[in-house]
Amino acid sequence: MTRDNNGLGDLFREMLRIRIFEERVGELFVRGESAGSMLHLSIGEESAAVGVCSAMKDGDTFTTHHRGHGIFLARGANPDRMMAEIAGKETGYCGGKGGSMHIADMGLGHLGANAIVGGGIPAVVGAALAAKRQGTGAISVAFFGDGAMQQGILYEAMNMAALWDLPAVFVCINNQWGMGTRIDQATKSTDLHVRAKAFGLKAETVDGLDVREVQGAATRILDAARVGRPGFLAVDCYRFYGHARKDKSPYRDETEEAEGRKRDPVAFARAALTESGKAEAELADMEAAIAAEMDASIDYAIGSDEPPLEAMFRDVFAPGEPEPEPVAARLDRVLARE
Amino acid sequence: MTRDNNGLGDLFREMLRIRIFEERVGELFVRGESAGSMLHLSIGEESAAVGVCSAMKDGDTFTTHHRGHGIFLARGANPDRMMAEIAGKETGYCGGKGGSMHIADMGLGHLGANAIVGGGIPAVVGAALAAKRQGTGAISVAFFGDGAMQQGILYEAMNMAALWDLPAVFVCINNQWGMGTRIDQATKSTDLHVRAKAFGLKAETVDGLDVREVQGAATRILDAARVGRPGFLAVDCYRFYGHARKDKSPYRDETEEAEGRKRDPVAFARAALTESGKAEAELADMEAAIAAEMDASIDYAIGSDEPPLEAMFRDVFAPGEPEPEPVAARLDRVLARE
Amino acid sequence: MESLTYREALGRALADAMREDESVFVLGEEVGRYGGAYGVTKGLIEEFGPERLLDTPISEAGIVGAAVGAAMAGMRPVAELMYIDFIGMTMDQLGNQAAKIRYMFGGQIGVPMVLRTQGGTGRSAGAQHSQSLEAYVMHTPGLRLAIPATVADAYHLLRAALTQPDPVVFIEHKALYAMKAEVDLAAPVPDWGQAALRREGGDLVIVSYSRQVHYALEAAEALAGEGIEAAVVDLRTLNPLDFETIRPLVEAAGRAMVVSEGPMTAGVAAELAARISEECFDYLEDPVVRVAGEDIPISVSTALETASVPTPELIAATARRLCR
Amino acid sequence: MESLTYREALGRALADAMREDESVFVLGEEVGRYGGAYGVTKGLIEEFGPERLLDTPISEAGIVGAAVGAAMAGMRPVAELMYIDFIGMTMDQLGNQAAKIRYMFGGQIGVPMVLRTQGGTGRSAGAQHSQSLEAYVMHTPGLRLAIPATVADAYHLLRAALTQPDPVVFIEHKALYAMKAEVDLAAPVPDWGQAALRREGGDLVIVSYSRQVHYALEAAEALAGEGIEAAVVDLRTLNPLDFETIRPLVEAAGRAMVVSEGPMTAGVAAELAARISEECFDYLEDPVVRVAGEDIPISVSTALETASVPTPELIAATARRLCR
Ligand SMILES: Cc1ncc(C[n+]2csc(CCOP(=O)(O)OP(=O)(O)O)c2C)c(N)n1
Ligand SMILES: Cc1ncc(C[n+]2csc(CCOP(=O)(O)OP(=O)(O)O)c2C)c(N)n1
Ligand SMILES: [Mg+2]
Ligand SMILES: [Mg+2]
Repeated sequence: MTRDNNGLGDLFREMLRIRIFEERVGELFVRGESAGSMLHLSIGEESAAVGVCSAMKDGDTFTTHHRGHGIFLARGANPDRMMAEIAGKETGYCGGKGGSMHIADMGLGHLGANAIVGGGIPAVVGAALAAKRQGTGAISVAFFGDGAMQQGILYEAMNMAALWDLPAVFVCINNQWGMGTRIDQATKSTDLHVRAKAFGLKAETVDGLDVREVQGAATRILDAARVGRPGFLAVDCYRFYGHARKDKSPYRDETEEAEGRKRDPVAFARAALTESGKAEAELADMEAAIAAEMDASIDYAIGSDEPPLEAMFRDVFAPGEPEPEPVAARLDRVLARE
Repeated sequence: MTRDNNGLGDLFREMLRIRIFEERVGELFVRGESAGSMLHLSIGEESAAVGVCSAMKDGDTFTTHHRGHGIFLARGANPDRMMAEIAGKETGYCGGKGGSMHIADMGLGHLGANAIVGGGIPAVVGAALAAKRQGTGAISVAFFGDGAMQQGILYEAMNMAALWDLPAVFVCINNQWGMGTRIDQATKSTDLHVRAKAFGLKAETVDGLDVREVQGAATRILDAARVGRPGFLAVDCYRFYGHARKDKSPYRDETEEAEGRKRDPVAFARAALTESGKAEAELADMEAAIAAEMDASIDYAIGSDEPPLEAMFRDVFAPGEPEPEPVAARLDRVLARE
Repeated sequence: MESLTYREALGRALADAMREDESVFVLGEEVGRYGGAYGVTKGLIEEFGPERLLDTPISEAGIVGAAVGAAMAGMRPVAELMYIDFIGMTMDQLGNQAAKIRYMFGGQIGVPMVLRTQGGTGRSAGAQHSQSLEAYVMHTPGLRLAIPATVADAYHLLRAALTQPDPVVFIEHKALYAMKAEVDLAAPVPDWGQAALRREGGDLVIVSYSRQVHYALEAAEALAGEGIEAAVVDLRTLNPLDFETIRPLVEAAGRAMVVSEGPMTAGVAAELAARISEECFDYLEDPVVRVAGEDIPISVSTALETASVPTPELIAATARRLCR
Repeated sequence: MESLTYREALGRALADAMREDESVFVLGEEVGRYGGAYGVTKGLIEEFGPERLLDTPISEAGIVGAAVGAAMAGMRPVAELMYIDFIGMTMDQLGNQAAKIRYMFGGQIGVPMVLRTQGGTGRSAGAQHSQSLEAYVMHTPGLRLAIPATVADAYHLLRAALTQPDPVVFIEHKALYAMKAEVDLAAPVPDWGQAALRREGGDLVIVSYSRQVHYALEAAEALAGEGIEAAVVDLRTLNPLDFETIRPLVEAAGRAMVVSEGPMTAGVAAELAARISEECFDYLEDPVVRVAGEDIPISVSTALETASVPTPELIAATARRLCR
């Protein structure tokens, strides 16, 4: 994957990869091959992932939330290993132990997705502190949803980042909903960046419809963070489908949903490309190529093995360290008396 | 004690009672009669306690922090029972179980002091919710220090109060220090009320030098809360002495401390009274009467008994409910085998 | 007799309690419009309205703290923690506030709140959504702890919890919500704090709670075919703990096994094993055996998840070796 | 040989580690300018500066979370939690993040952080500043747990903790800070994870840790005068737990007592008693006895506080009855 992000074409391709990957995740579930049903698709939020990630650099680190597939893809993840992890397979990024909500890859700076709303936020304070001390020039970015704006830990983390002038950025992907709760049912202060400003961060809200706008805002915020001015960016978008794979969003108004889905960053970018003269055939080719890549990831996942049972006691502690004793081993000893 | 708070004379008397009570708490410690040394004196903060409490009404509830003696006194506490509690005696407000940091009295609406910085804050959300549902017209007020501005729970609580239009008020007594940390060493955003505003609260900062100013601001904020607009008030003041009884604040600059102590709300009110014609003799009489009252509280505390050992297993659960089994009782049974 | 699921029984208990007591209300994430992440409160908002089915922001510590304040101010809040895995954010409000207020304040006031939550494995939900953390609660003085295994108890224990003067943590099991049973909600039930003997048997006493009761019963069935008769005790509440039901059974059988889904080390199984070992020492022919969750995080991989906690097969196999 | 207090030994360990390893730094409330609420880090900021003695806001969850991130990014943070009583605010970051990251991420990375804190009674500090909450930590898979009883261990265990690849919770006891001893910091020390036999004795084995080791030794002295010889084991770390030191002693003596300041129910004492009871069953002449903290909050009243946890007298009296 080229990481040339200047042109809209590249941004579009990245968004499309996410869109199609997520569709395939849905398919994996339907085929009964996912590990569980806690699959949170980021369809509708592609511009947040791609726009922000396009302003990140090699060496930067980040944490994500439960709806983080797209962000990780935008940072260069391998779809095969992602899909395998989502299926709970040995070949996945975490050997099948983590799954959709706990994907991570140190090589790409992904310090981990998190199933705790807000749980991954303060780690970027520490990572940014480390980057600053080590003089790496890297920043650390926390991605989370609008629901996490109501978790206290966010304010502790933003306050520390501001206090210590850290290269840290907090990105809220405001898809308007947290499960069945609309943002205005969760807070009176829906102008989210105002809160971050009150803590001393450089803060903006950007409309996620046009990925170039997101890229622009992200570049402003991330560049400032790189020189020690921590930031916050809210990206307005819409959660196209249910909260998790099984949810049909019965609590949402149909017109609202229809309107929301019109705010499609992928379609918007596609239209802009077409308008600027990009040939339909070229776009169709791109789509076909991505579809093939993502189809292959499903095959890869399905064709991979479950982790072996011996893996169960590994990784609780570092290799070579005393491991927890399996219950069976204890029982063997206790029951060995004649 | 009259609860006529219109005149400065009354406000002054309340402040003086706190000042002298706190001095006596220090004396209790020096005489080796306090339960432990975790005694946090509110000298210098009297206008916050008295100014805000003068805007409260019967039936209102409140929680305080570890430095809450003054607030409780201003709400009508009995100094004898307070001092006895601080000494860990049976006649104290909590029978000697709570102590200085866990004093409470349901009769006066005191839902409890707290030794956890920020720990008592969210209870006012629940109490305000109850008041609203029950239609009592009461408000609930959380008092805390500037250090608690960095605890995430505050933001969760303020957000809920705003969301549900609760009769809740958050009062930050900003004495500039949290132990050895000056407010600007704890946060970049020292303009504290701005944060509350960002969460949708009616918010102000007031200088605590003149208790009448505090009373005015508190009245605005509390009155708004009473009709469903939750609020926040920061009262700027100065912690005259060490963090706890043993701390001599070696980390503070001497000039800063000298300047800080000049911002004395008790002296300021006294001067204003004198200026407005109050006779020195009258003030001296008042002081003497209060000193006698507070001296008596020490005698009361010292003359009271330690709680009996039988009290130990009481109050873990409600009377009549199954109690925790004492270790000794268990041992008796286990060791009874011949 | 009615045919109800565990989920429905819980919802019914909440509804009945709310009908009888104006002060009862539910608060938590998605409890209202959504009807609860596991559907327990589905439909309740229609009857009771959004004030008594109060949807909250995602602020776990704040929710528990608000419940504490509401309880002190005369309400009977039922706070919902969507997953017990989130208890880590609430432990200060739960363990330092709710649990200690009556004591610290010298008995002036209690905190009659219920914290409903659910735990356990079974949905490939991964390390942060599959835990059994009841031991944290059991270890905290001042908290009651109810943990229903049956549909009838889903109803009755929750009703009873809503009459307690002190904070009750009420832990459901995510794998039991769809379990259906014929129940007579009006039939006499064991008192609050009393265990239920789910199966008699003189060779071995299996002490358990929550989903593992069913696994133990399944194991006991299998064992019965082999001539081993195991009694199965369902504790129902871990605080209070009904040791008086356990004692005579163990004294008679001379053998006991404790079964818990929570991690073994310093968990509920440890407490139960220690207690039986010390109190029934002279009657024990064999050591009290602990069958419990592994001391590891739970994987999302279904294979590893299943192997991380006790199964009916492990219980039966262990019993066989013990009684051989 | 040097004469050091427990407090000084801890500070020395931090300083020596910081000198040897650039990645080590301390963060927490009042650790820098103030020198630590209990004075452990006093003077360190002069040598290492405010970046390596990082004073933080009062944000316990954030502090632990920041330490997690710093550890993942190649630092060796020593986060200080001023009182273990505040662990309730950090349990998500500690138990769901620090403890599970290596596992959830399939072994890609560890979280080599140390969380230093202190617990226990002894200062009339009341219910929220006097607890012994080590059981929460011991029950959480993925966390190591060190809990020094002696001045030498204050130094050596902290040094060892700072070489661990995984998160270590390091619990000091507030009543031990002023304890002074002659120590040879260069002398050979037991390995990490190995218990220390502090006293030999063939009649009874007392297994303990932290301050209660001293109480047990005091009791053992008194008992020796009466002809009862009690061995005293200081566990030093609760994870890993060194059962191999305990086993032969209990097999030889036939009697064991476990002593812990934490609340009895579902606590560390339960784990130890259950473990000894199951593993040494055939050698036990008497039940394993638990002497532990009461299942109640701690009062500020000195009389009630003292009576809420084991004393040397209670240990001795229990031993007498056990060995009679
Ligand atoms: C601490 C915590 N509380 C609650 C949940 C359950 N939960 C998972 S996602 C979610 C909604 C999150 O909304 P938002 O942050 O807006 O993210 P989105 O799902 O919209 O991407 C909730 C309540 C959780 N996983 N963790
Ligand atoms: C959760 C928690 N963290 C830390 C402490 C230790 N501590 C007690 S008071 C205090 C400073 C509080 O400062 P502030 O809130 O400004 O109140 P002040 O003491 O100035 O009145 C600290 C750090 C505590 N008691 N609780
Ligand atoms: Mg959302
Ligand atoms: Mg302060």
